[in-house]
Amino acid sequence: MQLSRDQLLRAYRQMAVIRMFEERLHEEIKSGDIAGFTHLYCGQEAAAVGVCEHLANDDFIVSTHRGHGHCIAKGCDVKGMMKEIYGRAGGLCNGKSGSMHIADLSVGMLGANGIVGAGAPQAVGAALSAKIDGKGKVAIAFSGDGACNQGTTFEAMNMAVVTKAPCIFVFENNHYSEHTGVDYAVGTNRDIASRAEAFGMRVWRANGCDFFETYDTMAELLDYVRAGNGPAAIELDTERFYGHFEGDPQRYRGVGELDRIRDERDCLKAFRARVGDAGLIDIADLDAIDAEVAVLIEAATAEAKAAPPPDPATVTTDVYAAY
Amino acid sequence: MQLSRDQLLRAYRQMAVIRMFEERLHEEIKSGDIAGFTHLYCGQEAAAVGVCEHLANDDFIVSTHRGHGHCIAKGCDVKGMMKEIYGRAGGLCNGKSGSMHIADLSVGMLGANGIVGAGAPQAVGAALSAKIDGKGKVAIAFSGDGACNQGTTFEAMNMAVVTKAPCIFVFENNHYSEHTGVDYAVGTNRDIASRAEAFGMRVWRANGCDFFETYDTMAELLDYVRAGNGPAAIELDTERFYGHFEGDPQRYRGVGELDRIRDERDCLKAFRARVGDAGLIDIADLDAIDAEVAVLIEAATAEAKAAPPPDPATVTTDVYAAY
Amino acid sequence: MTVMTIRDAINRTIHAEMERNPDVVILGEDIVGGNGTAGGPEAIGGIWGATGGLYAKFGPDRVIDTPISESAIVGAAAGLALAGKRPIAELMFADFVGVSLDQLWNQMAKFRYMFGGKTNCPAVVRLVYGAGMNAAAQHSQSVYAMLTAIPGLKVVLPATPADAKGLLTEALRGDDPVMFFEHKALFGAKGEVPDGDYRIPFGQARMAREGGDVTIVTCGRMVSFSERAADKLAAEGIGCDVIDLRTTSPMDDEAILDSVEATGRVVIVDESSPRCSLAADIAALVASRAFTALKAPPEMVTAPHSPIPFARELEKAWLPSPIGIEAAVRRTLAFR
Amino acid sequence: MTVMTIRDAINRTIHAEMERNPDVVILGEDIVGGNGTAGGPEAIGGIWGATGGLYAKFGPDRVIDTPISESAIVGAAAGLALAGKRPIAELMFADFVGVSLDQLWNQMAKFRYMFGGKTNCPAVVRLVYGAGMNAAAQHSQSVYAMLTAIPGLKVVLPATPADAKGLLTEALRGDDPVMFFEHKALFGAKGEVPDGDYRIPFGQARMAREGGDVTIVTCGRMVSFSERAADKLAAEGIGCDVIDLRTTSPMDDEAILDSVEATGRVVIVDESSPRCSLAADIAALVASRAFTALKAPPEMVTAPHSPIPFARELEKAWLPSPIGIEAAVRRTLAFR
Ligand SMILES: Cc1ncc(C[n+]2csc(CCOP(=O)(O)OP(=O)(O)O)c2C)c(N)n1
Ligand SMILES: Cc1ncc(C[n+]2csc(CCOP(=O)(O)OP(=O)(O)O)c2C)c(N)n1
Ligand SMILES: [Mg+2]
Ligand SMILES: [Mg+2]
Repeated sequence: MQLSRDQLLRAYRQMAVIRMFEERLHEEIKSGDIAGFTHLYCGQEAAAVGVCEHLANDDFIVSTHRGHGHCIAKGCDVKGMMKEIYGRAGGLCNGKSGSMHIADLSVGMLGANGIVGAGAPQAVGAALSAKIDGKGKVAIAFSGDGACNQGTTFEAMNMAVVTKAPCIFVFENNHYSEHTGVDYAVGTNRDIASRAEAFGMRVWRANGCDFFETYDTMAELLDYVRAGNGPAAIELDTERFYGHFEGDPQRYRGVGELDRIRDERDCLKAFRARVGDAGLIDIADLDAIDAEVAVLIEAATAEAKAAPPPDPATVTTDVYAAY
Repeated sequence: MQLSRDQLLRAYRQMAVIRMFEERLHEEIKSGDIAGFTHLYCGQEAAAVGVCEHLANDDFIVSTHRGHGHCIAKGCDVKGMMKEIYGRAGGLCNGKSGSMHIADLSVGMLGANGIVGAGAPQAVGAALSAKIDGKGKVAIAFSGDGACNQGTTFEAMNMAVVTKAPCIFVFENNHYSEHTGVDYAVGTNRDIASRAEAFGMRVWRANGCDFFETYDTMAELLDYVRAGNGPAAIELDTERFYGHFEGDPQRYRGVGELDRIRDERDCLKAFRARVGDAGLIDIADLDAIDAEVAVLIEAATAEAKAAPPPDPATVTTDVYAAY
Repeated sequence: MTVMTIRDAINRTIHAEMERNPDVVILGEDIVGGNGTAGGPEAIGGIWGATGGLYAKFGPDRVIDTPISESAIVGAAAGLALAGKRPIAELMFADFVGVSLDQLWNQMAKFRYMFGGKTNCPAVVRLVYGAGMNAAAQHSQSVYAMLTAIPGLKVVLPATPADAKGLLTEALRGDDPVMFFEHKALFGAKGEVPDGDYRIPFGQARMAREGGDVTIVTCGRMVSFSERAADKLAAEGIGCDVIDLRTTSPMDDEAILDSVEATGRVVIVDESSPRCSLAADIAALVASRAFTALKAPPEMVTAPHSPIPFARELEKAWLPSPIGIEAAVRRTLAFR
Repeated sequence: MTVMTIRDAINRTIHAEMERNPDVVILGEDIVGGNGTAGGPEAIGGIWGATGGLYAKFGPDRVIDTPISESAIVGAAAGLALAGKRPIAELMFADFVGVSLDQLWNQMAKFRYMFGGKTNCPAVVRLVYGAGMNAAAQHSQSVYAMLTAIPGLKVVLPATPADAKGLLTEALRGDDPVMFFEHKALFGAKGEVPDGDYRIPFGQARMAREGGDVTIVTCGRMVSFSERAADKLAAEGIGCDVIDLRTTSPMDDEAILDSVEATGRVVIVDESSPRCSLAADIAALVASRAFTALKAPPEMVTAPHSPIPFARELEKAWLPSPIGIEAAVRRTLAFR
């Protein structure tokens, strides 16, 4: 599928924003300024962006504990996110969510989630809403290879098939759930897609470190789902560049594994090489994007650090719309 | 697989006990003497007996809301069960369980269950215990076609595969969960076995209204599991002769459906025809069993009716072993 | 006014709200019935009959039969609500909160708060609860204390057909997740129901009896048990205020405190085991906020700390009874 | 006596009990870590380190890493217990009760009762709970009230390393299902632990401070908060009894009532929202059974009726504080 120059630049920029946002967090967390659990998405950018570049504002996504990338890809404000992760006033969720619960319904981002597997049934619900509206909209449930073992994920897949909901299960297989390998935890010899297929939906597979493959496969999948054929699933083979959460010593990695994946499976490097080799885009234009994004991330970080904490009195606001 | 004459007579008797126990309940319930929800197993006898005739006391089974058949097949005392269902003192569970929660750990029957799908993870646990003990024992999880959509059932299947537990998932597909057809509720075009297979275990299928086919298939399956190959699943195609629970008007049935299944898919009729045709057993011997069982059921019913209610003071006993 | 059962009040309210607002949708197990069978969709409205006729009128997009997957049912309701609909999810038995708690507790209840107040989750979950039908340990429980404890949820327990209509309408027009408890032994209870549009604001208790000597605070099926005790005592000249809470979150603290300020004596009746219960919650409220008014210790009439047994005689012994309530009233009056 | 952290006390107790009794097995997510990876099984004992070394010593049959499937984890523990083993199941966060409640509430807790007293279910579920680490709304909750309410379960909350050992040993030798709560902010707390075999019977509170003017009842991490308040007040001559409940089911009612009979004033400190909470449960107990002794209304120091927020300043505002406890003590003393 041929993307326009603008589309290519936009996709690259989205991935670059995620990458730099996360790399910066990785640095900043060392200072101790950022509280709580932070799960970095770094390495999986092509997945979030390869999926979300196909979506409009009124398509829905539901995310996971490793949600920054999905948020950014779906259009959440990066500065608001940074403030939120810093737990500051003016954060996207007013300091109440932190890294793990960011949402912005105005861009169709229905929420990251601290409970593994909780999002999938919610995506089915959002998809049922889209089905009622009848405008060809879809809902995406991002899940990990670990989340695919949670009962809710299975129930959601079956329910989507039964109700013919335009729901898409995107399994980002980064080979680990916390410290445990996918070869151990997913009974079916590692192939998550075939397990989804057994629920009666069509499935696709793609290299989730390759933006173009992900994007093209999603195009095909989305045509199928938007046409009213019910749900579908895709398994994306991807990598996380950091630990499960910040602080993880990653002893479970093989020797040289991190170097290898940074080297061979970096979606940004691959993107640059591909568009450069094909003469689609001048590398200098990508460098310009990098520079622009670096400025954005620097500003987001500086603004977050400078922002005041939330007013402690707000601890009891926002519980109910009315009580 | 050739069964001995004694084995054949025993299997027939087990099925006849279940059948007459249930037919009698169906009559007695009309009187209003039996409280609560009662789900009759009638029609599925060959499934419970075809499975349990292979089991020893220290093999485990875990059952469902439709549990009478499994209980009897695994060796629970029929008189104790009848008293229990009548809610009388001396009931197998002292009047506390009723129809839906009968258990007898002394015969490896770990419990019927009112929560659809709850038993499967428990069977995995019992199987893990058997695995530790290393004596080739197994645990069976009976589930319905409706229960196979519950998150716990999926989780249990995956966990059994991951932990190589000698757990056997027996799916009794009687085509309905309550009023809903399996073609609607099980997304994957009705085949439950293939869904189990996708979790990475070996599966079998059999006509659950045919004792011999069920028994023989289970023999093969059990050889496989007892040999240490991990879990397995079997889908049994079967029929329930009564409503979901007593009182169900069964409007969802097709015209003549109940007559047809009574006619064509009655496991007891089929058994009689088969052993008769093959000249294995004199039909008069089966009639004698019927007569003997009728006496047993009559006695069980009479004793249950005559038994006193439980002492109301026992409402607060048995909550803890010690408190 | 029209006389009808609670079942019918619920059924008609759902019909009316679905007609009024195309965003209202309903999902659950067998709420249609007959899907995927030779008999075809029955639209009898499941085992409780409360959703009868909906499918015939509103069709499969808005009246959704689901597989046996309670987490997915409640989760889908949460997602529908986030996406702008007003879902009603049915849990055939409230005991199935056990297999769907996360979606109620950690999801629906917390969205608005976690997302910084920028979203609403207007989902109504109907839960069929309560003992009295010998449905034993896993099909008889009153789960309202567990859900009342959860910030972000509202908890509603109608005791009359009129309240069923007024409170369900309110639930479906509000913007917060509402746990709507329907007592299985009350579906057939009859009463007058106002015609036309009828809403009852949450957090307004109903004075079911006025007496003035003792305050009885209760909800759900225990309202009628308390009324029976109160009527018996009234014949002897002992007057009881019977407060039907209607909603336990928000709860009408003022109604309770006002009455106790006047009577100085309170009996709390709760169809539940005692620990960390609604009864304890109300006793704590009264003890801390009407301390000086209290002339006797708060009396709690609850079930014992045990699961719910099957046999008729045992379940009866488990349940609070009008006689037990009466005795508690006499105890509190006797206290000097 | 040996000085160690709660983490180590738990770890060593599990080691000791697994050595002592081959029926003790343990399962949970990442309790080994590294399974199915190039690095191989790590035996570092998961993200809390509490199960470190077990895998290396007892192997894969008895130290079982599971997929992310909490219902199956707790359900398998239930099945192991029915089959004669003594399982320990770990819930990495107590909040995951949301996805496993049925197996705790409707299964484990009820087996013995439903089956007429003819079976035991000796399973221990370890739940890592509590706020203070900015883990936000779904990873910080104190779930003990919900489980204390459930007949059939025992609920244990050690506040010191010695109690962690004594109570966990007791849990693993008993015949009932035990919910063993470990506060994530207490894993590193140090204290003296008795050597050798050491059991603490359930239902025996610990008097953490003796004072005599006011009774403070609390548990878990709030014990140290209460001690801080008590120490500060003691310097001013105000003496507080600080009662560390240790177990909330069974609960040492007598210890609470004895102290309140003497002081007439009670402050209950509970790391939880207030509705249907343990605080309410204890206030109700005191109001109904020490009514005449009470000189002031029971004071409840709890978190507000809201989910737990992320930001440091917000979480701090959510949590009960030593200052809040001190203020409550002064309030109850000022009451006339
Ligand atoms: C219900 C639940 N169980 C366990 C956890 C703890 N936990 C958080 S992330 C995680 C691993 C998830 O693995 P995967 O789905 O592969 O996502 P990834 O971390 O690789 O993005 C676990 C076990 C949780 N948050 N929720
Ligand atoms: C968790 C849960 N959800 C729903 C129910 C209500 N219910 C009881 S039996 C049943 C249908 C079960 O169907 P299936 O598994 O096919 O078993 P069958 O009744 O056919 O034996 C339902 C929905 C329940 N008891 N538990
Ligand atoms: Mg992963
Ligand atoms: Mg069925």
